[in-house]
Amino acid sequence: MPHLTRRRFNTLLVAGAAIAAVGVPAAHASEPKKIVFLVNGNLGDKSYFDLGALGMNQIKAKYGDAVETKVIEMGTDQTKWLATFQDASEGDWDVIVGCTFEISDIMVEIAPQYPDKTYILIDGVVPFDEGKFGNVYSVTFKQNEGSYLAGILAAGLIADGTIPADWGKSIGFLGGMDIPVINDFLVGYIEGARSVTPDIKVAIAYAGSFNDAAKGKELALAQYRGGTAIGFNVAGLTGLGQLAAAKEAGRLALGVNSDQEAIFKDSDPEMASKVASSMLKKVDVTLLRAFDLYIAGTLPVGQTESIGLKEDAVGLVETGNMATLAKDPLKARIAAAKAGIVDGSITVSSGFVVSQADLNTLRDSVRP
Amino acid sequence: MIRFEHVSKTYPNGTVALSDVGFSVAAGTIHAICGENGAGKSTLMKILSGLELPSAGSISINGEPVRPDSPRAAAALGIGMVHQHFSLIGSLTVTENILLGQEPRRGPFVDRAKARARVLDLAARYSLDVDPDAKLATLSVAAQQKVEILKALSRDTRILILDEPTAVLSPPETEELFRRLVALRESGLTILFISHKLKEVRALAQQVTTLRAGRVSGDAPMSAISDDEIARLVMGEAGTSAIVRPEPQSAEARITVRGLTLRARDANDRLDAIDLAIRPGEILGIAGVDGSGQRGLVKVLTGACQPDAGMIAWDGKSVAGANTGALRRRGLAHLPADRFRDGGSRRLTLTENALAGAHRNYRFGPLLKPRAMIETTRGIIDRFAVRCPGPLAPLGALSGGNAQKIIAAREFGSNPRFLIVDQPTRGIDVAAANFIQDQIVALARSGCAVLLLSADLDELLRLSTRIVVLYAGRIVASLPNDPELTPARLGPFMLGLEVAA
Amino acid sequence: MIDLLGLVPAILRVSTPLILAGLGVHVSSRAGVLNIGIEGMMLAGALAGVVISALTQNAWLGLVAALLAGAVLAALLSVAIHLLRADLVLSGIALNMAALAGTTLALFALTGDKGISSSLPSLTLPMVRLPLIDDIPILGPLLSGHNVLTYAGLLAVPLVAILVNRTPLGLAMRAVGENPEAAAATGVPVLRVQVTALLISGLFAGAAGAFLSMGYVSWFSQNMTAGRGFIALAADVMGFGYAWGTMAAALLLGTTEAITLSLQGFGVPSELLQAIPYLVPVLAMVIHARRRKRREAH
Amino acid sequence: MIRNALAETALTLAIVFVVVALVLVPLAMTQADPVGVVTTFLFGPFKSIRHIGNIIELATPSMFCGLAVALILRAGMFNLGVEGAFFLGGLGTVAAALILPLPGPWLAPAALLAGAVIGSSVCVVPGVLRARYGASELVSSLMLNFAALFIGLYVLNVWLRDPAAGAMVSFKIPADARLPRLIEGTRIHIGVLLALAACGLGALYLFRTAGGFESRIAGANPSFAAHLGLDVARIGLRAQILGGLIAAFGGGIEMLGLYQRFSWQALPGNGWTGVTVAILARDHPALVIPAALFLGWLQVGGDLVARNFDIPNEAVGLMQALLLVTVTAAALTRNPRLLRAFGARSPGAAR
Repeated sequence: MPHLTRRRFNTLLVAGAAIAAVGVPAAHASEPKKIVFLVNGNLGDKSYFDLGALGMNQIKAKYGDAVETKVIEMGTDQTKWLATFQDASEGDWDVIVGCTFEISDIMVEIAPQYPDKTYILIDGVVPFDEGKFGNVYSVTFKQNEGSYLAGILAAGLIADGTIPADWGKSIGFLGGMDIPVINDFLVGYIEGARSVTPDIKVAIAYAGSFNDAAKGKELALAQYRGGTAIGFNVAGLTGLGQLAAAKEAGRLALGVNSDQEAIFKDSDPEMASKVASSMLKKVDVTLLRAFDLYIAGTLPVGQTESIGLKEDAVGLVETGNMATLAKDPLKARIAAAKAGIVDGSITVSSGFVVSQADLNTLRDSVRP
Repeated sequence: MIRFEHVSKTYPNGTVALSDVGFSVAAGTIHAICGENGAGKSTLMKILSGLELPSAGSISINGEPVRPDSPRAAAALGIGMVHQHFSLIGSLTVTENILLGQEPRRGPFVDRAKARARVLDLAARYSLDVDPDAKLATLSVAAQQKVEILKALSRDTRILILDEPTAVLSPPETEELFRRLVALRESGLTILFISHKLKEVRALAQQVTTLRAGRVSGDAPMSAISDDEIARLVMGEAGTSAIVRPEPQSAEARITVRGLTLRARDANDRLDAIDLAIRPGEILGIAGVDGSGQRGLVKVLTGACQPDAGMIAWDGKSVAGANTGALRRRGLAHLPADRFRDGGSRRLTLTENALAGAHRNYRFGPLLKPRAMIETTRGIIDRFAVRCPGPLAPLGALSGGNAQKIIAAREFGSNPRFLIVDQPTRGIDVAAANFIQDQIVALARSGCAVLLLSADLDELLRLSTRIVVLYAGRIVASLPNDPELTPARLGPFMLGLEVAA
Repeated sequence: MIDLLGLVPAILRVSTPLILAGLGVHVSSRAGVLNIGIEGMMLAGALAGVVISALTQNAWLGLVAALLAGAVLAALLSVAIHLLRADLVLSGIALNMAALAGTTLALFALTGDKGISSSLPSLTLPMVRLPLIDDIPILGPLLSGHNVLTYAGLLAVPLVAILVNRTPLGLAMRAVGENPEAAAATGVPVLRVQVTALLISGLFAGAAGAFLSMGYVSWFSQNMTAGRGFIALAADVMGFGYAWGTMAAALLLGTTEAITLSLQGFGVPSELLQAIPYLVPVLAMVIHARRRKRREAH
Repeated sequence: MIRNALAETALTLAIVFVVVALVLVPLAMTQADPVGVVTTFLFGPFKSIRHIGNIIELATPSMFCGLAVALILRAGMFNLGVEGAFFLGGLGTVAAALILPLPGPWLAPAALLAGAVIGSSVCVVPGVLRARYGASELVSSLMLNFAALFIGLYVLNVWLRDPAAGAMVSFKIPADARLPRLIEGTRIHIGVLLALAACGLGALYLFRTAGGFESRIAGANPSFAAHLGLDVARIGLRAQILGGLIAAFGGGIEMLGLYQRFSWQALPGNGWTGVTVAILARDHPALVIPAALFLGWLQVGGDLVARNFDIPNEAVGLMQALLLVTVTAAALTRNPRLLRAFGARSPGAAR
């Protein structure tokens, strides 16, 4: 598969450049450090499980024989997760990585039992104030900040006339499920869009599934039919259906987590051309960074880091279609918003803390 | 023409069905094969018709050794079989059933017009009239049998096997069938005829072969053998029981039926203003060609469905709206016509089949008492002389006659006040049939009211106190069973040619 | 609110895989084999279509491969139930497990990715513009311009009805499905009829899968059938043994789904909307069963 | 009889070994330690108390669901609602544990009872529709599973969701309501004893009580049951209610035994496993226990191989599917010649 090989090769090149820039840490110890990533699901989600695995590859690429890496898929049966964490903790792994909120409770149970292990928890937290979790490093993403930029882009493309008026005036949001982490994207997205057009309308749909691309396409088509000019998908493999819908309806889409334009650039250039941009959630970068800190002995264990635009952990793809599609004033506006968020002059609400009632009010207020 | 030589059949589970069977069948004759249930008749015919392969031995036709390994191969040899349990498909039409697997085609499709014409042609050739477009499930049993015979004849058949063909027929239908068979023989067909009924064998066959426990026990031209000899060869020693007509023990009817009407979807089940009275100690016989309303009558009397009009009373009190459970609690017992469909379950054990319904009498607290249940069943097995591996064997392991005994034991053992027996001895051997008939009479003598439905007129005439003839859902005759009453007297009523007041 | 002009194509799109798979279930059911493995067969078809169309750069070869993949899995099911005489339901469940694992493995082996085939330049099956009809206002856009498999699915309904009712094979299938012992005694080759029906079922499943990966979207993704095979099983049961009934049931299911999808964003909680497509068929069945019961009572 | 049963078991085990040899060995040859792969799969699950514990944890819900399916199938019904009942039972139990103001020792039993009643509705509704209108319970239960899922998620989202948690999960289950653990170093909880007891009682019910007997009559031959005057519709409904209660109870046990919060976002799949278990057990409640343990072993062994070697868990999944087919393959397990080779007397002799 020539396309893929090329892409992977590029990834390797990037990783290689990173190594050259940072410099391989001097032969650290004779024993390789062992890191394992326990996936509470299956790979192939094109979202942070895959990005996490990519991060593991980058770690391997960077440290070579100085590390031993492994990715274990635990599947979707939740009762097996704790057992797997326990197994890994009993083994000779030095660093154990888990992600999503669901793993938090498991970390709570496991980490205190194995104080000599280091745990990295992505997108979840443990109650550090209890003082039992000196070996856990937790990191959460401010995806609302990245989504804020996505909202500006979507609303901006309509407002400045880049998008023809006859496409419609509303923007779309396609979520996998009506759950907090998805709504964190939604809240930031709406706020960003409102900062451009205060009375912007947002068509919101939840698919109830993360692997049903056909359903995702159908939902997106319904939105496009209803006058949505550009939609934002946060629904894993279901969400990719939105890209197919954008191609069919001749509208625009926004990707999530990874660069969705790049996913289809080789296999379906026409569809890729409909991806205005993607909001990135750089799990790979974060994981690599955490491991760097771990090797350097400066990983801030025992606390939560919440990282966002400031740490470059989330962001918007600004190359590709975005570079040509967005006009300069819009780009400037996005850059300004980014700066504002980084310096704290703009704060974006979080979907984690809003109550269901407030969320409903918010959703009702933007309904087309 | 057909020669069986040293044919044996042992099933994988070790059961020996046939051993060293050898005899010949002459071309152009009707050859009867007699034997008790489980004697091996059906297995032998299954081997001939390609449904099973022999374990040893050989068959030759016209001197050519043959070994049909499928019904198709048998058909190619000119062998057709009419099964006792028809191999017909209810939702297909008569034409589709007859020509299944050998349909005339037009391109990729069935040529319906040609198929229909072929069936009509076939029917005309053998004088067996059928409606080619009727859906099979809507036909009476006799009509279905015609279809089954036509199907067997449809493939250039030279050898026709009939397995108990008269079990489901009324006397006029039987007579008609016999006329057809004789005509078929005259047209050159060889017919193998399996039957329990000596009278029929006598009337039809030129040669008889008797089987006993998987072996040939006799083989003789009909002219050279007496009925008694055949009976002895078939079952060792057993005579036919004498005529019994139990007397009613009270003038008061136990069961009264007035103006009973049922408008069922199936025309064969419909009832039209039926009046009946059955007294304690009396056996009321119901005669009629199949599909004259017998099934509907049984359904209504057993509470399986409610009548559209009319009333049923027990001891003078109406039981309107009572379902089967309620009637059974009042003392209803019912030996159904289809022993495996309604009478029991092949998968359950003999004990479970024998005590189902009465099982609540074997309780200790919330639990059943399995040991007591098994003991009771052992008693039944002994008393009814049931041949079986043991009380925990599944009912499906038993031959038809033995299974019928278990089911009869259950129904008769409930000390019933009203007993409905529907074809109690159909398809079972003479010894078992006599035993069951004796039990029915004994129950009547003990004061039970009995309703007997049977296609076997001999049985009706031997057991019944009175006989009621049904035709098209109506009572056309109600006759005391005196010596003048004969099948010939009943025939016209059954065919609806005559109506008595 | 809901524009009907947009809804009709949506209904057809949502219903197409259900009609195709439903017909597949229908054919095998008529021959007495409940094809629980339809979901797995669809998945295999979806993957095979993508892979072969990418390799050959010919969408039609991809479709053929999808049909064959469905049939190959059907053959495997037949080996399990006929040759090994394993339990029918369990074999179906096992086939679905195996297909999910197998397609993921195959995808990984081919692309290095477990989730999606986006690195394969696979093709899609064409939309068909019906000449003449296309030019009619309103009706044109409704009836014309659908995926070739949508038309194939609709066209297959009478063909299947004819197959089942008018051909020797169909007659044999019905006989075997209703009473295998009687059919065998008549000389109908029961095994061959069931295997043939199952293979046809597999072909339909493969087509349904191909519609998902080469019609709906242009890629294969893990477990992309998302339970449509089970819905197709339901459609067949709701069709009461008729090809037309199966189609009607599939359209009912598809219509409910399409309408609830369009209703999203009107303030009804999404979970409740998602429940509706599963409640409507139950309701429809109850109404039908009640009417039938009442009719039979008379 | 016992001799034949032993031969059957031995033959089944032999089939398992042969399939493992045929599939796993070639896979293992790609690894540095092929012997390790095979022994890990076969014996790894028994090497530590924790992994034995894992088998039992997995088998516990399978026993409840398998028992529920077995009781329903025995009554001649085909209800797939066990999956939804298990899900809703778990949700209902958690909801009750969160809402009921009961003192410690009463909380778990009360919550389980409430969960069982709520969850059983997924089986009961199709049962009622079947009994009253003759609507196919296969289809309605299949559909209602998904309806129950989404309605359950709605309830979770609106009433039970912990806003402090960053995902759609319920509030934490009160410590009082959680089931006590039995063996140190494992998560085996009291639920397994309840599951074993339920299977035992299920066998007792089916084979030693009047109700169970009537249920088997109706399942074996409905016309026969009608002939006896039994109310087939009511018997079927009774089985659906019983099966629904057991499955939903199992869902509650699973929640209170292994989870801290309700966090299922999709149907957990235990009901489907229950169908598999029931078929493996030939619908016999007592055999549900070994069948569930067998599946648990298959899972844990497969997980261990996937985790410790470079073999994708999908490959293991393929082998598990093959095992499921072959251990129910009558052509193998009922083959008289093979059975005799494993010491069975000819079945004919048993007569």
